[in-house]
Amino acid sequence: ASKVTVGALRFTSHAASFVAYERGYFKEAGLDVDFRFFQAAQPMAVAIASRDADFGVTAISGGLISLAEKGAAKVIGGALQEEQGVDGQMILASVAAYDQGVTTPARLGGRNFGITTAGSSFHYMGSKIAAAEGIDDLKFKPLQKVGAVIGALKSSQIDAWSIVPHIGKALVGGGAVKHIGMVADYIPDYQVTTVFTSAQNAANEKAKTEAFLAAFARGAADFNAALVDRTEGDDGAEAMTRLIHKYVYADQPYEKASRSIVNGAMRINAGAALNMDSIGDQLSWFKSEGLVKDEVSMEMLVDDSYVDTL
Amino acid sequence: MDLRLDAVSHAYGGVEVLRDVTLEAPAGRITCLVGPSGCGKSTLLRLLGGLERPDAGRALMLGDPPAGSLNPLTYVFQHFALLPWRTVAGNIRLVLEDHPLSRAERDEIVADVLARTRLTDFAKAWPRQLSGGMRQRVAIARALAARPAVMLMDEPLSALDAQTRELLMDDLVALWGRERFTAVYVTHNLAEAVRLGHRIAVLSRRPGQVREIAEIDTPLEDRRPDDPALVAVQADLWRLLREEAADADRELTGA
Amino acid sequence: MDLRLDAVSHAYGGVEVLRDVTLEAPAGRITCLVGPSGCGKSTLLRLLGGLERPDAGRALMLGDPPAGSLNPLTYVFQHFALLPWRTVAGNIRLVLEDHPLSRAERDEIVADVLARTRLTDFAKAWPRQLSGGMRQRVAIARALAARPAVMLMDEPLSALDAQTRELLMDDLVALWGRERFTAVYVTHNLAEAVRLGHRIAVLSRRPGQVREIAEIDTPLEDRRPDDPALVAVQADLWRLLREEAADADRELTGA
Amino acid sequence: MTDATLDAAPAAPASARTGAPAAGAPRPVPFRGGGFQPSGRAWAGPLLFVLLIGIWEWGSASGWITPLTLPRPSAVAAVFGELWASGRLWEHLGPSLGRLAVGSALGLAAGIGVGLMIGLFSLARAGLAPLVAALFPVPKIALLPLFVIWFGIDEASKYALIAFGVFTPTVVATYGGVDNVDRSLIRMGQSFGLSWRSIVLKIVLPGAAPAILSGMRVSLAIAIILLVAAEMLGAEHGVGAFVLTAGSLYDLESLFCGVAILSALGLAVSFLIGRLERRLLDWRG
Amino acid sequence: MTDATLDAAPAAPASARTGAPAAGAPRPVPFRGGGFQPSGRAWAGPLLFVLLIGIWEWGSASGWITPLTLPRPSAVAAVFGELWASGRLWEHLGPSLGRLAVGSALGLAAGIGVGLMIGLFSLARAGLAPLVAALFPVPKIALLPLFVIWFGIDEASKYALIAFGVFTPTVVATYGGVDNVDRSLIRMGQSFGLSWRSIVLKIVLPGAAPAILSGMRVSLAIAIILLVAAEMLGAEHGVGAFVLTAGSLYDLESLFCGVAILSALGLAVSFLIGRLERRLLDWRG
Ligand SMILES: Nc1ncnc2c1ncn2[C@@H]1O[C@H](COP(=O)(O)OP(=O)(O)OP(=O)(O)O)[C@@H](O)[C@H]1O
Ligand SMILES: Nc1ncnc2c1ncn2[C@@H]1O[C@H](COP(=O)(O)OP(=O)(O)OP(=O)(O)O)[C@@H](O)[C@H]1O
Ligand SMILES: [Mg+2]
Ligand SMILES: [Mg+2]
Repeated sequence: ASKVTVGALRFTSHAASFVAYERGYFKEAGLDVDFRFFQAAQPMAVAIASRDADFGVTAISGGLISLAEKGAAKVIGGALQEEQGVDGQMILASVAAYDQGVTTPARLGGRNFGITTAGSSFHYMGSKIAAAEGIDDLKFKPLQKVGAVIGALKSSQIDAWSIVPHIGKALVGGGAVKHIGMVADYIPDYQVTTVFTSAQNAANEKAKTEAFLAAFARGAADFNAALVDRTEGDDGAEAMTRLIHKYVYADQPYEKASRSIVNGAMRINAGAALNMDSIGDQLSWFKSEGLVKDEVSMEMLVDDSYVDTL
Repeated sequence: MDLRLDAVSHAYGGVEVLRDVTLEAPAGRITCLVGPSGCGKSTLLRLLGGLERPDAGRALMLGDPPAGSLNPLTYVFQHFALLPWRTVAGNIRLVLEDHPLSRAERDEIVADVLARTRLTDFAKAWPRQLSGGMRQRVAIARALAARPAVMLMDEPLSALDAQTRELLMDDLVALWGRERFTAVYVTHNLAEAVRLGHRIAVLSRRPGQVREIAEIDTPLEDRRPDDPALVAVQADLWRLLREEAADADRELTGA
Repeated sequence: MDLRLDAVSHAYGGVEVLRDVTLEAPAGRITCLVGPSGCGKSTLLRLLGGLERPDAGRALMLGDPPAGSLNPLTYVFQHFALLPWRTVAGNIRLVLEDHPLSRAERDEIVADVLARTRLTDFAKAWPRQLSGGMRQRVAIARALAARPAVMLMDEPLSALDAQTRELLMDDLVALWGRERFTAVYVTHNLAEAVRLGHRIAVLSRRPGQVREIAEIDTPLEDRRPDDPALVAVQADLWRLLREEAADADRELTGA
Repeated sequence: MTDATLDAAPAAPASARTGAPAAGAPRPVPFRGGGFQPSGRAWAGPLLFVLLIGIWEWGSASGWITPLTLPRPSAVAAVFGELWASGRLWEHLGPSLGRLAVGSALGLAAGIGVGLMIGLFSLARAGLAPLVAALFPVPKIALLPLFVIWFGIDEASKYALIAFGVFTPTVVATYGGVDNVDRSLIRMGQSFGLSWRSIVLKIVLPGAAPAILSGMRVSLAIAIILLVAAEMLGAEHGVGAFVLTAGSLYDLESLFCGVAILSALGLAVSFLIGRLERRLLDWRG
Repeated sequence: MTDATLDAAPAAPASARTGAPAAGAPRPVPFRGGGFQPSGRAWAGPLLFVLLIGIWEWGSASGWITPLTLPRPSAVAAVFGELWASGRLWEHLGPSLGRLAVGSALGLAAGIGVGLMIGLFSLARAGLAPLVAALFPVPKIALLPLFVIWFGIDEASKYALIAFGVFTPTVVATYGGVDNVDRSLIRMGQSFGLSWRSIVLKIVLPGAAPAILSGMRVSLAIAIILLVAAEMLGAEHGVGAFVLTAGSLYDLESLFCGVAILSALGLAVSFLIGRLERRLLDWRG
């Protein structure tokens, strides 16, 4: 079995890897997997470039594209995707802004929109929402960390934000913020996260990469069945939640954690298929904002030889 | 104005430094204080000037200071205690600034004491530019500016080299000749004491006690270093102190 | 072994400090060097000991140092130059450690010089625990440990108080009486020079030049402070130096 | 005009005139010394501390300090108690202490070495001193992505980051210390014919030791601060990672608990340096 | 045994014996002084710098330094040139300088105030000194979420963060300076009957000024380092924000350009303090 290091965040969106590991799909594919956990997606991308990790799942960010441009990383598959009918990422407003009339994304003109860093997926989403609503004076506030954005939103220092459902629902449930829209309404079929690896792996370790993607896809299928399509019944859902709880919110009691896990269940693309249109759109947005070099092409960013494209 | 110590004793953290010292410093005369290292001479001077409170006994002023005295009890320190960030004139002005004087009055006093100590040309110099002897002259000028009733001098010459010491001793004799100031003058140096003192009080080792008080009648102006009478007094004093000085020298401190 | 300066001149960054100085320090005698502040006495001593290279002229050793001398030209410094992080014995051992001696030999030398300077009881004391006089005694013991041919002493007593100075002068006279060491002894203090010097060289103000060389024939042991002949020599020297000392004192530095 | 003797001056209106017969009654000399030596009152430190915590607790309990602004001290203590009881305290402290130790040791060794070179050699001084000055204000967090590329995400990059942070202040403290070694002691060594090596080892190094040790106080405080930055780099355990996780979850109790642990660590390090100083520098008395 | 005179010692085998007639020929005294005063060679600093950059450029051009590891110096320079030409340099420098100025001014003022109190009053010393020591190793980045809550995400939180970082080292430098003011100067002031206020203003403060100024060197370097942390909080413009964005985009050219600007800023500040020192402390000569 070849040794493989998989970078992961302790989020439900990384569940496919956890499932593949726990249910032995990696072993069956001949991979001896080691997880490396990160606090944020950005260091994980860098770690893949530095060959400290082999595979990872994260949103497409300016940093990832830069690394791809330097020949260090490649997107090889799709993971989380927005889909009508499944609770996806939410658009939130602070209580103060809501009270002042920001009850729909259309009213965001002149408001502050929280992002972690320039070139993050939040930046992309905010920008697309503004474009769709014809708003040209939405102000982006980089706050580095999700925690800081939450703090700023709760205390009404920023007006709006978009975030994955398990965090969003918890915040809305607590009454600290208001829900004003869904990302899926603005960016249909948004390929939120992708599977990526080092360019080296993509080009020269075909067998290993294919094995990983196959096992990952099996994990994703189990996850979708149990928590997104709910075809496995309550028992199946419970078993899946318990499995994921080993990795996500592990230091919270199961009852509390399970709600967040279930809330966060978004579809992971079957067969790790890649939505090339969405990725192309994201890439051209990054270029138009001047966040990445104009020379970057889809070929530099994506190796589409591994999975189906949508 | 006379100064008097009345049965003064003092200790620092259990170490007795002075024991039952009674001493008078009469006006218009220089009272020298000699004694071995660490016998409490500086402490005694601090008690006289109110920088330290005696554990027992009292430090007394007899009579009134002359009218216009800004600081009746004024020190001259061994290491000059000039502010390095003020010029010569600024250092002198320092001691006038807390008194209700006009700017012109202050400038006049400064100019006056600089002239009396022949320092006028150095008014704008920084202390670091001056030799040790000149620095001590500035400190003396500063003391004069406060119009003292008594000058309390703690080894004013011992930080100077031998030649400068000679020169400053001549200056002090001349100054006393004109101004007849009152002084308590602490020193290790018997030649200095014999040259400058009207009365010389000899202290014993720690705890300091008055062992002897010598009076010298030769007028200051007439004292010559080779005067056999003075040489004899000095030899007597050295005989008195030699053993104690040797003991003090051999003592371990801060062990 | 004699030491000789041969037409030596020296300058620091354009400032001429010594001009054409020729001087001999004969073996077995103490040569005193007096002069006003800043006239180059310390520089001269550094040239003699090889701590400085003369701009012109030469410093010469005449004859061989005695066999077994570890450091023929050995200094005693004004401020003692003891390592505060070594005990008395450690400070002395320092100068033996770079020589090929056995541990036992070293210990023996240390014990010997401590005994000769009556410091045996203080072997384990830290420098900070000692009075100035004791520290200088340690420095002298350290110099003796190096078995010098010539001792170069730069104002060894001027950092001490007057009483300790007297005591140490007696010690040095006694030491010379027993060991007849060769020394070049720099001082400001004419009383010291007259008490300890076989020859006294008087330097002029900067640039230092030899103005006069006085020889005193009275044996060291017989010199008394009140000896009229010595007092007369001292008065002569002071006459020679007084004006220059006063000028040196009034000089501004680092302006 | 420049005759600096005191004697020939014209008699000026000096007031300290002689022999006025004692007129008034004896009055004691007024006391005007003392002061300007703050000391003692060791009780005030703990007292103030307890008082502050007390007010804070009371404020939190009574509600005028909202839990969004500051956590309740007792809740912070509870978090600590739980960390302690569950053994997770050591799970976090262990790796952090290891990183601190290795990183600081590397940084101190390199810093003292380079500092000595700058202090001893003209060429090193001219070449390296400006370089160190330019590195001083470089923010280490900005370089995090590079550290990952250079040193990977394992312990090496954490050691490197801490070592880098410790390095520059140590260099500055060391060469400052060497510069301040009493030159007369060095001349003494030369005058006794000591070898260059002996002079450096027996005179320069011990003479610079106090400055190096007091520089260590600063540089180790910096090391603790950088621990948090270092543990941004893919660390799961460690006090820094604990604090960061707490921050991103906006869990103020844990955040304060972690910060308090770091602060205690700082005080402990400073105490240890004090002990080391007393040991190495006992000659100062 | 404890008679500390030299005379009565038994004649020991001293070798420095007298009067040996000069046998050998005159030999010059060997030179053994000099050294241990590194200085001069001002050319070495720039030279080393140019050399380093040169090697680096060449390494990048020839490929053994990959663009993933280090950007090419000429590319960094190009970024700078572009920033300069487009005027975006000022767009970033302006806000950063403002934050530095306001934050440091607040921190210095508070730090000098508290430092003076600790230096002058026993109660302040006992109460505040341990508190400051405990605050020193607190990592400011860990507190970012709190600063957001306390001071918002606008300028106030940036000022506060920088001020907090400057505060602790300034306190320590100030009270260290006050402690080291020559007590004999203070006694002199008292002996001339100066008021407490005069003593503090005319003796203690100027006496502590050198220490305070040299503390400023450290604390302003810390301020620059913290600029990056401060601009983590919702800053769109500013050198710190520029560096952070470059880091998150993994744009090494911009990252290095920003770091170089910060380093230059540090050198500039240090130069200015040098000027200030020469101005305020000209009495030191
Ligand atoms: N503030 C103080 N606290 C504690 N001990 C002190 C203090 N001042 C002086 N002493 C001690 O009191 C003794 C007498 O000190 P003092 O300075 O009065 O002696 P002195 O005669 O002036 O000595 P010297 O001749 O060395 O100047 C010494 O042993 C000294 O160590
Ligand atoms: N290393 C040096 N660099 C520059 N100038 C020096 C140096 N050493 C001494 N000088 C200057 O050379 C002159 C003579 O100095 P030196 O120390 O030899 O005089 P000195 O006679 O020993 O003086 P003192 O009586 O004060 O000890 C002085 O003006 C001094 O400032
Ligand atoms: Mg005294
Ligand atoms: Mg000299």
